[in-house]
Amino acid sequence: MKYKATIHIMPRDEILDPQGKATLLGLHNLGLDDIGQVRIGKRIEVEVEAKDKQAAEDKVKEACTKLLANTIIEKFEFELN
Amino acid sequence: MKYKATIHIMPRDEILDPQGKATLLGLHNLGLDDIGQVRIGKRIEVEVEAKDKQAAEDKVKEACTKLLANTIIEKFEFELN
Amino acid sequence: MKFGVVTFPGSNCDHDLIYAMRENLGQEVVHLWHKDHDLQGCDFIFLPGGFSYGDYLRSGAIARFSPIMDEVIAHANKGGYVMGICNGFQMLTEAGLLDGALLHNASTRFICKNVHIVPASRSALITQNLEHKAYKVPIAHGEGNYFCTPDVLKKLQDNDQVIFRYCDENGRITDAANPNGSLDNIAGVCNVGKNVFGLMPHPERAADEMLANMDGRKLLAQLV
Amino acid sequence: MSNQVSTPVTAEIAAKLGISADEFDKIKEVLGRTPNFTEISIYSVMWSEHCSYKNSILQLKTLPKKGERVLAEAGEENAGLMDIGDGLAVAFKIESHNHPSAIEPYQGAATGVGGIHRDIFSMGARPIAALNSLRFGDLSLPKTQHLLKGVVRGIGNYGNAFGVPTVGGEVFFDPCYNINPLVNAMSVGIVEVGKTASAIAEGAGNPVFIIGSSTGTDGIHGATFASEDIGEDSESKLPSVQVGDPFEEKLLLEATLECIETGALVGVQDMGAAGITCSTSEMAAKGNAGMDVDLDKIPTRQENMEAWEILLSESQERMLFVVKKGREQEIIDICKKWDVHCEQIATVTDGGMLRYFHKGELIAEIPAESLVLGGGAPVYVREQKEPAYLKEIQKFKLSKVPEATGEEHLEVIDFLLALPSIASKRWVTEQYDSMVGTSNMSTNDPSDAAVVRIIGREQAVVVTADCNPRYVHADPEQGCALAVAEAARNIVCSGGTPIGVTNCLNFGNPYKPEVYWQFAGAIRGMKKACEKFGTPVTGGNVSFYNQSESGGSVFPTPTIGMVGLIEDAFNKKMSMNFRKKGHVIYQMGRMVEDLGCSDYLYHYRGIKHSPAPYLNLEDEHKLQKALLKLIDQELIYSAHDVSDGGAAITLLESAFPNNMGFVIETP
Repeated sequence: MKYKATIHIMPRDEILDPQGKATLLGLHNLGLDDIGQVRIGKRIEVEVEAKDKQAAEDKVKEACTKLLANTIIEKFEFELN
Repeated sequence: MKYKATIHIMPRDEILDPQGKATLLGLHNLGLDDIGQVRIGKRIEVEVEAKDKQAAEDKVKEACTKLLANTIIEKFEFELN
Repeated sequence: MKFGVVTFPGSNCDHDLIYAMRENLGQEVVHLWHKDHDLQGCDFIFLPGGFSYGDYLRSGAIARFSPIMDEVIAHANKGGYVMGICNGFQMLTEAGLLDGALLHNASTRFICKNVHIVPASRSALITQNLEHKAYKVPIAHGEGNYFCTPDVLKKLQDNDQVIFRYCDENGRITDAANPNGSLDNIAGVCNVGKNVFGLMPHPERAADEMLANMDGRKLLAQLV
Repeated sequence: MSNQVSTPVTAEIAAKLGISADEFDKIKEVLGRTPNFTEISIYSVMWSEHCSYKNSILQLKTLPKKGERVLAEAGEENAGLMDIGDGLAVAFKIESHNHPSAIEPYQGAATGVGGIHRDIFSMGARPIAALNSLRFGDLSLPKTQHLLKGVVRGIGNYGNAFGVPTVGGEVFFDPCYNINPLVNAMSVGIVEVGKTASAIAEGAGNPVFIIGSSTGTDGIHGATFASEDIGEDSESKLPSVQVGDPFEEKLLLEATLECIETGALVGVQDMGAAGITCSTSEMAAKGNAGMDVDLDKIPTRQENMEAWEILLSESQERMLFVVKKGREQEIIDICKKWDVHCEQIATVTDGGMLRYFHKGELIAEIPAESLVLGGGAPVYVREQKEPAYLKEIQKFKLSKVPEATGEEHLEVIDFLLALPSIASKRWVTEQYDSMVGTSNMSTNDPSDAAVVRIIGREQAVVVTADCNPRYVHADPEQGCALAVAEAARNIVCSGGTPIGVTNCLNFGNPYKPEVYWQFAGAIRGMKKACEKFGTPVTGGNVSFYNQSESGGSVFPTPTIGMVGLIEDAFNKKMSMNFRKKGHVIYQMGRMVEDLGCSDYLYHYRGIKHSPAPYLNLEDEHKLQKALLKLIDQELIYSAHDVSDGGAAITLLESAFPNNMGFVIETP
């Protein structure tokens, strides 16, 4: 069975997000002052071959913890369909 | 009114995605061979100050088209709540 | 020709370029600040290498909206000369002054080393009088993988807009000589009007006798 | 005192924060009362090994630090400072970020680079070169590969974005570093004599500003964290890893140098370990002044942070400026130009008392002098004991080593060339921008040490970082002298004259007598070698508690950062590569039958215990002076120092750059 997983990886809340900070500065340079609190992370789309949904979930979880997310400074969640 | 927007930016389908390709290689090196078609993009969370939902949507759209996404090589969509 | 080099927050090759143009090539060079709206009467504007705004979001994406860029775009649209080196090239693609985009290197790693490039365009100021051979010029970037859609590539080739391609030391254009996966080994392009140039390698880093490589000076000398 | 912080602190709480019973008593004596939680937290970071050097300062004081070029002696300022003539001075220092890198390699290494550069530009010097000395475990292990990739990418991304070329250093692999890599970062900067800034607070009424990033909870107890063993549970110390922003640091550099140029600053210090606490107390103590600090004025990244979190936070890219009263606006305007945040958070007072206020309450009141190295911080003498492995070393007999037969020679050379510590490091170094600043003269003309020209001058500084930890493990005194000798030799082979040393002393747990025996021995070796080569030690860093998997410690690793000088760089720079067919190859220096601690014995023959290699400091100094004469009279084309892997590897390294070969006949 082929599943499509969408993985969302964001910096942990208390961790500094330099990219978000610089982008906020960029938005304000553009005059878009009503936008604040910019946080930037990754969105990863993958296809997973697995016998059932549970097996697919386990595989995506393993991929995230082993490579896709740096669990020390990032948190991740994913949807499977 | 304060809204929270979640923006999803992905490389356009026909665009080369070097990071996706290298990450796929990384997963296979870890023995995770059932995962394929890796595409990597950005997830951006922002707060928007606007008088109503429509105004908030316009502001987020403007931020995306002007700065957050390079519409030549990327496509974007967002949710507002 | 009066040259201007723009400093953006995060630029770190601005002084190198000013030194090369002023000390090595004896030109009049003015230091421009990204927050100003005044090009101080310069004929030729350089957008230098570096990590403007930390290269966050996309290289050059945020710098593209610095106040001075309105003047730089107007200058270019009037036919004035503009050249972006490395980060500057990325800014010009973000600003739509040059076609295509610079994606992450195929290796996904930053690369700093000497490479060889061979001139292509016969009608661009920077290449038209250059001898057709390999020039050793260093690169230093993480997002130098030039990309454009097939129709744009055809347009660039038909209009003689590709200025340099990566090659081996004998000038042969090979896959092995392509350091970052760039389409058609493209290292630099110019616009249709042949007045806006973008180049990933750093000629200013090979322009001084002290550094035992002068190939970069030959390239910059074409602009004088 | 507000109630929230006045809950009495017990000896148990103090102990949990790393404060011993005696130290706790001494604090009560100094304050004349029991400290509250905020105050004990301040003492815990300021009296940690990392900040107080309590177990190493007595040894460090024996090192030579005088010299006619020395403008800032070890311990006086943020970095060493030496005069290089014609009104210019060179500032340089090396520091370690081992423990954070073991947990999060990318950010740990990146923030190490950021911190060492801040030490340089807080002196008013513009960094012109960076080096890093890295030590990892067995490269075949996935964990080592993970650490190597993260550390190199972190150093590259930070250094490249900050815009200072990474020009040299070393990468060394040995199983003793499997769980505790060593990441030592060095920075070298240039400043006009008289235009330097000092890390001092003085002049009651002068305003004190915090410049740069806002403060968050990252890196809390980074200082005490570095004073603990790394074990499997280290992962749980999550919030102790700081995140770096090279873009903010580049703005901070430009703003800081511009502010120093105005002359409106009394003192400058960067915020490293123990953040606001360390900078406020050290600057105040140096000026025999006090400070009233209002924590509410400090820009924070998170809401309602505790007072002690604000005080101990090690958020990166922050500086403390003491500004001359009345000239604040000049500083505020410069910071605005560079989009750098700038807030007044304190005022200098007389009397040497630090007073911290939070939500309008006085929450900590401590004499500055009592906190700092050279003031009230404790100083200890530790027990020393010869380690048992020395007997193994004494058993070594050269005659018992099997002779390599004729056919085996090529096999041995191929084997040595493939060793990760010897093989090409291009995979690492090409991720660093080594050319920004157009001053690295070794890019197209490789030399043993990096030759970095000073723009607008004929001079060049010559920089290197060296240490072979196996030699130091076999014989700390001889091994450390060898490290200094090799650094000097690398500089001389590049045409430079050695002028000064900074050191990064990576050792195990100082409370283990065997470790302290190694530490004291290394200091003795460094002392005699630095005296012989006339290179005073201008400062550096001590990193204890570097553990190995077995619970023991990593090899003793006193990394030597050395700076040299070439007056006429264009003509007198020397490179290491063969140039033309027909040139004759000479070996300088006495040939001694000695395989001690060689890669051949250790890796090929698997002999793990052998004595440190031969060294005669007098001969070594004569050889280096003779070589400099040959270079000065332009009698030779290239010079390359024989080190890891021996003469065979040295010859190959000289041949590779220009695709040359060579013919030698052994006697």
